Amino acid sequence: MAKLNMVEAINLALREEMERDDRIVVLGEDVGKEGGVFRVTDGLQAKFGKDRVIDTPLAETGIVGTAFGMAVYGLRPIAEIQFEGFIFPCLDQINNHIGRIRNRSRGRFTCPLVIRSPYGGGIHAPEHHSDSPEAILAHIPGIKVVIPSTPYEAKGLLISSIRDPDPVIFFEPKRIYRAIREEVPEGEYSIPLGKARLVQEGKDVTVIAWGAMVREALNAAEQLKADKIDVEVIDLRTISPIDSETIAASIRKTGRGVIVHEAAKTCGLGAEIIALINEKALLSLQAPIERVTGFDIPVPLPKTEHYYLPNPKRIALAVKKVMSF
Amino acid sequence: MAKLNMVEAINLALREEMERDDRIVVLGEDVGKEGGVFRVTDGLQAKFGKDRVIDTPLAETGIVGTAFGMAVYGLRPIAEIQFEGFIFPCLDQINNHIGRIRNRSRGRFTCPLVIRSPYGGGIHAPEHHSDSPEAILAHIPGIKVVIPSTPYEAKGLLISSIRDPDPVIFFEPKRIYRAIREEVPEGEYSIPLGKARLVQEGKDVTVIAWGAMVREALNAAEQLKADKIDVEVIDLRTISPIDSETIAASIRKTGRGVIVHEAAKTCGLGAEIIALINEKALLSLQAPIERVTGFDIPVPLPKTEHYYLPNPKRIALAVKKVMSF
Amino acid sequence: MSLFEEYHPLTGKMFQILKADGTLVSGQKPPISDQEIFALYKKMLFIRLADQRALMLQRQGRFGTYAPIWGQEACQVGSAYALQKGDWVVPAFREIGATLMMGISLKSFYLYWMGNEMGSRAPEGMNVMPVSVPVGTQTLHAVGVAWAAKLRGEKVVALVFFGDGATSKGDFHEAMNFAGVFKTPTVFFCQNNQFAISVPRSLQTASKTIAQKAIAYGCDGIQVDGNDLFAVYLATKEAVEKARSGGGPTLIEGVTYRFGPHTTADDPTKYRTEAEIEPWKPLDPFVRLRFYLGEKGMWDEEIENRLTAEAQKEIDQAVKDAEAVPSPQVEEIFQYVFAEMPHPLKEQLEYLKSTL
Amino acid sequence: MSLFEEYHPLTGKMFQILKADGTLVSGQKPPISDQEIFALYKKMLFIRLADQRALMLQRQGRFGTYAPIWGQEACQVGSAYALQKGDWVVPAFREIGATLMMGISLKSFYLYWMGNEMGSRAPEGMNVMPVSVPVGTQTLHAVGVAWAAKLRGEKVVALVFFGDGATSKGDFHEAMNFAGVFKTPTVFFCQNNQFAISVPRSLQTASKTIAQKAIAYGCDGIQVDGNDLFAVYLATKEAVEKARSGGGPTLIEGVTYRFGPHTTADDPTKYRTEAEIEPWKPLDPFVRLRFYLGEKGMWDEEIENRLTAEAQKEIDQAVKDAEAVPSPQVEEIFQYVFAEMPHPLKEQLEYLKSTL
Ligand SMILES: Cc1ncc(C[n+]2csc(CCOP(=O)(O)OP(=O)(O)O)c2C)c(N)n1
Ligand SMILES: Cc1ncc(C[n+]2csc(CCOP(=O)(O)OP(=O)(O)O)c2C)c(N)n1
Ligand SMILES: [Mg+2]
Ligand SMILES: [Mg+2]
Repeated sequence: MAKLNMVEAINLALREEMERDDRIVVLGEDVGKEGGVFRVTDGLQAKFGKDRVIDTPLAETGIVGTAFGMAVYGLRPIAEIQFEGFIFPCLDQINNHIGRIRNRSRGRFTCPLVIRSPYGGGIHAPEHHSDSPEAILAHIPGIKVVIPSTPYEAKGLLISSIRDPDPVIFFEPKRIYRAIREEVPEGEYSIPLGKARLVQEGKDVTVIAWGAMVREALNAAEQLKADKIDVEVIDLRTISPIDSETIAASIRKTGRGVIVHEAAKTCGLGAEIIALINEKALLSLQAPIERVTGFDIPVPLPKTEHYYLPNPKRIALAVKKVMSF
Repeated sequence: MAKLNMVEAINLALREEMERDDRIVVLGEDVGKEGGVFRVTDGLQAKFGKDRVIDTPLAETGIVGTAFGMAVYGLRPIAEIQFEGFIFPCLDQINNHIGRIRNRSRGRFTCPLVIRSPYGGGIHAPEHHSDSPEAILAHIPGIKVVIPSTPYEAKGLLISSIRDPDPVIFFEPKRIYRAIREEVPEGEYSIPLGKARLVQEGKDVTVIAWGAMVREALNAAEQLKADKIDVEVIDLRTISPIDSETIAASIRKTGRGVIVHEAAKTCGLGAEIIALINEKALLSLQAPIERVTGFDIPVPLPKTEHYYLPNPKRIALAVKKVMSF
Repeated sequence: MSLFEEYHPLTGKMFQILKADGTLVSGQKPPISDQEIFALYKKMLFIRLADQRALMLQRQGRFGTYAPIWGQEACQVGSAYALQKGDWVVPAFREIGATLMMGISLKSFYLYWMGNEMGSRAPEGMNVMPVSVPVGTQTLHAVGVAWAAKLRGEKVVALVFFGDGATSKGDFHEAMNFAGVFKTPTVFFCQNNQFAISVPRSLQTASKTIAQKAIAYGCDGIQVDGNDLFAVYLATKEAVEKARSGGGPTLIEGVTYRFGPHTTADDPTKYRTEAEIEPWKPLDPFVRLRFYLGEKGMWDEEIENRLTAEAQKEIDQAVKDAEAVPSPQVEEIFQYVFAEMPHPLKEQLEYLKSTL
Repeated sequence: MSLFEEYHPLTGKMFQILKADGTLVSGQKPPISDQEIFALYKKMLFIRLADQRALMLQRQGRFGTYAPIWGQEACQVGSAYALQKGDWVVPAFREIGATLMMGISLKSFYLYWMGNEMGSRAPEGMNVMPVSVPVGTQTLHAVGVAWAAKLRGEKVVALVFFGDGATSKGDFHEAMNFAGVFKTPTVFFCQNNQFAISVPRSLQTASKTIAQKAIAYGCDGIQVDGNDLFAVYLATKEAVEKARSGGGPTLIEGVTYRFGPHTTADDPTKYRTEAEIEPWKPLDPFVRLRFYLGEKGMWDEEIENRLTAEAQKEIDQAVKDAEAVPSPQVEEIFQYVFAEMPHPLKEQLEYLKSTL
């Protein structure tokens, strides 16, 4: 079994799925010859041709709006938005059409569309290349939102997203595109949407993270061993719909929780997770849940970005805080 | 003092502020001759002329993108988005520019812009005319979000929004545009942004609402008197930044809370409020906070809309639930 | 010279076959048989009456907010008639004409506008997209549908309706541009009814015609008399055939007039006078067809009365049938959000049922 | 006949004054004096060298991702030179040329691209908007700025830069349309450098020229040789004067070529061959100016070396100055979000400081 990074794992998933299902079409800016600015679609146009791997004009609304039409017609488009910062022009189509068409036609028309986009910070990118808009999308009915945290996870979750009969936003944590290598099997396997992953068992405190933050959480957990704190780490995987049962079960066990995300704090997904814990496990809580997040400010330029991003130190501090409450 | 409804109160605020400050320009679809589809800008073009009350082409990105440029230049534009469902094409400009320009220029350029938009359900409107996207906007850094709940409040809050040196999204609960009449003074008064309003004191449970839901909450509180439940009602007024102190203080007192909003439940503002209570008043909680909200579905067509919207019955049930926990 | 060359937007010519007085433009002839013309007239009449009924029902509180077609019947009937089985219609929100032309029942149409979810489903095989309220957004869908068909090698055309106001939206631009680049078999039909609610065409864009916007995308564009059933039909037919045979998209501007209010919620006296409407009245698409058919002995008051009576009967029945459909159960609004209801939605539905 | 009539986009003519071999198009003459030409040449050289330095610094890890101007110097220098004090420039993200022309210091420019917030502030009086990364979005800002000036009766013009790729965005469309309707004093300068990252101009739009897109908005459009400093300057000057005197917006397409990578993160060998670049090399805007100035005895190798040495010295200093500026303190990223820091932000800043 080959050791792949996340870019390669996603590329493999696309390749295999496109072989399996000729209704799949990849479209986006620079996805063809260029193979995408991160090389995620590398080689796909050469293999599947220009009718299945399509370089579009530079227009994000256009990409998702036409992909919506394709999906309704019966194709299974996979649209790439080059960076999450450019998904905002798509929100109109996503909210007003993509998430509603099944409902608006009583099931006559459906939209089996995947929108892939690199997201998040930590690569010293220019402005508007480091955002984390997952909570905005999680608030929109009728779509699913998925974020993988490792190459293996990425392939499995992408396969499920592609096969899902409904629209899925698939955010790829660009910071760990090439940072982790692990064994990724060729061929068929998929990971169900809507189920969180217990990454590491622990009895003292639950840390909930997704995307690139899972690695930060694991690093913090490692550090915390020195303090004899036994951390349970949950990778949320699917942002919408949330697997509240796995979260609640863990909190019922540990009584303490820390949520980690890169997005701005206010109205980030952390809030929803706390609300779910409030509803399902309040009586188990030994301490307020802590949020380790980005701040309610634009993501700073590269030289100051480190202030913004959650890191193992901040996570460990939060864990200690909930432990000593 | 005249008794005005909310449409008239907002119209009055616009009129007075435009008289006071000739940098104010109103622009949007049908705001001129037509006076807006809800008549909120009625008579303004006749009074201030076509250079200050401007009918634009039908293009929401265009409206807010050009209004941004106007604001940076030194005007104080007030842009109208005809219905909240059409604010989605503006999110790109709002997130990527409007909320960031002060920061991106270290204060050299600023954006004293107000975006007004009728929002929310309950008027049996066609599709896409009943949404409540406030939580999405509250997640975006650098902008404020304000929602009035009565005519008096509307005038005062709008004046503060117009005079605020930063961008403000001002959502007007269309369901109560003409439903409430109250005394609204002519001339100068304003209500500070960022401060919630204690609508009604109570000792047993705190109900937090905004916009049209304040009235529903008050109705529920009235009903609950029969059950000897003394309800405190807080009108949030400013959605972003949230007045967490007023909320926490009330919960510390009552130990119980219900949050009411029309928006979809998941990642709605209710989640953030619960998270803030978790952080600031967890130990005071006698019961999980309840959320009475819209559902994670598109707002239904008129004949089924009543299923979707929070009503006094659902609020009262939630209050009873937290009381009997 | 093709129709689109002859009427290139910068020539300043508007394509017309049947003049307002019912006579033919010299050198032109009707593109369809008299039988067809009569059948389409009958259809237009049915549509106008069904539209009027909707307005009436709304005033009686039996209907939701409704956007009437009044005046634009030729645009929709003429263009939709140029489609073949399997083709798609992507409507905006004023498309009673195109919708009924595609075979959707009046009952179903009414149900939707009465605010009943049960009217939301187009029957299998009828490729009519749901109403698109967010102006202009649907133009992209029509490009996507047509593009998909092209990629599958299926000779299907998508016809999309939108207004003059919609041409100001970025979506229209991106749709036209994609259609141009990928030569998708999309026919863009702009019903230029002179208004976007209160905003007149002249304030919507500084371009002299809507048709000339096609030049920005390397596409054909043509301005047609939108009140002339024949011209609308023929221009659309040429565009549809060109699209089907790989020639790519066309932008058709149908010049017409919205006689009614924008919607039942609108009061047009706020922004236009009776005097402004007056010159448009003789241009009504029905007037010229009555002249034309009258000349052939195929129309007179008596025929009109008979057709009207027949139509009203059918409409009565549709209203009755629609009103007999009960308001949906609560499950109905949760059931179609996803193929399979996720856990949070199940919980929410359970909760809601417990509160009813 | 005005320049814009003579070069109406559908005539198929591209406006040029100085040919690639340094001679003048017959009937044309330089629009500025030889002294000015020499000064602008010097400026262009400085910009090219400062641009190259940025690339070098990036390779050494001393700079962030950077989008080089290489090849587009005439577009930016020629157009910005047509502005007057008080006018605005609204850049995209490749505008080292226009930015420096407006008087922003190289140190400040470098600071920003080094990722240091301290480079974000344009000095008072220099009306240069911050870099706009989201493609096309800034076109609307330029319309708003110009519109505001017009409403205030101030004779100010806004010049906005964007690429061929940007013309596909809805924002461009809405901006052009607003500008057309309200006749805002906006000059739209499209640097058609043949690529949007890897996507060639031919796949970006089916329209033959970018200039002809102006027709959709009832505006003037003109295609100019973007490697010809004289043509760029004169066309922009006419557009600026027209704008200032109430004549409304103009779309200028400068035909040029991006010699470098899209950004320092890009590997152009993935999508274009050396052979494709070859024919563009003699069209480099510097080549023709050297011929032209050489003819006048105002350029030779020695002069070039002297100018280069002077420029490099200035650039050295700017690098040194920029690198001497420390990374900002944590307050810096919270301080400018609002005029007054709201309570939640204060709490967040306190918290963050406690964790450092
Ligand atoms: C994006 C968007 N903005 C605003 C509205 C509100 N609105 C509904 S119809 C309309 C005017 C549409 O004009 P036009 O495109 O000419 O179509 P017509 O109504 O004339 O058929 C407006 C502003 C909307 N539905 N969608
Ligand atoms: C809205 C948006 N989509 C995608 C990108 C990523 N991106 C940056 S530059 C670029 C190409 C721009 O092409 P063009 O407008 O021709 O300008 P050029 O880079 O050639 O100067 C792309 C796709 C972006 N910055 N913004
Ligand atoms: Mg119209
Ligand atoms: Mg380019």
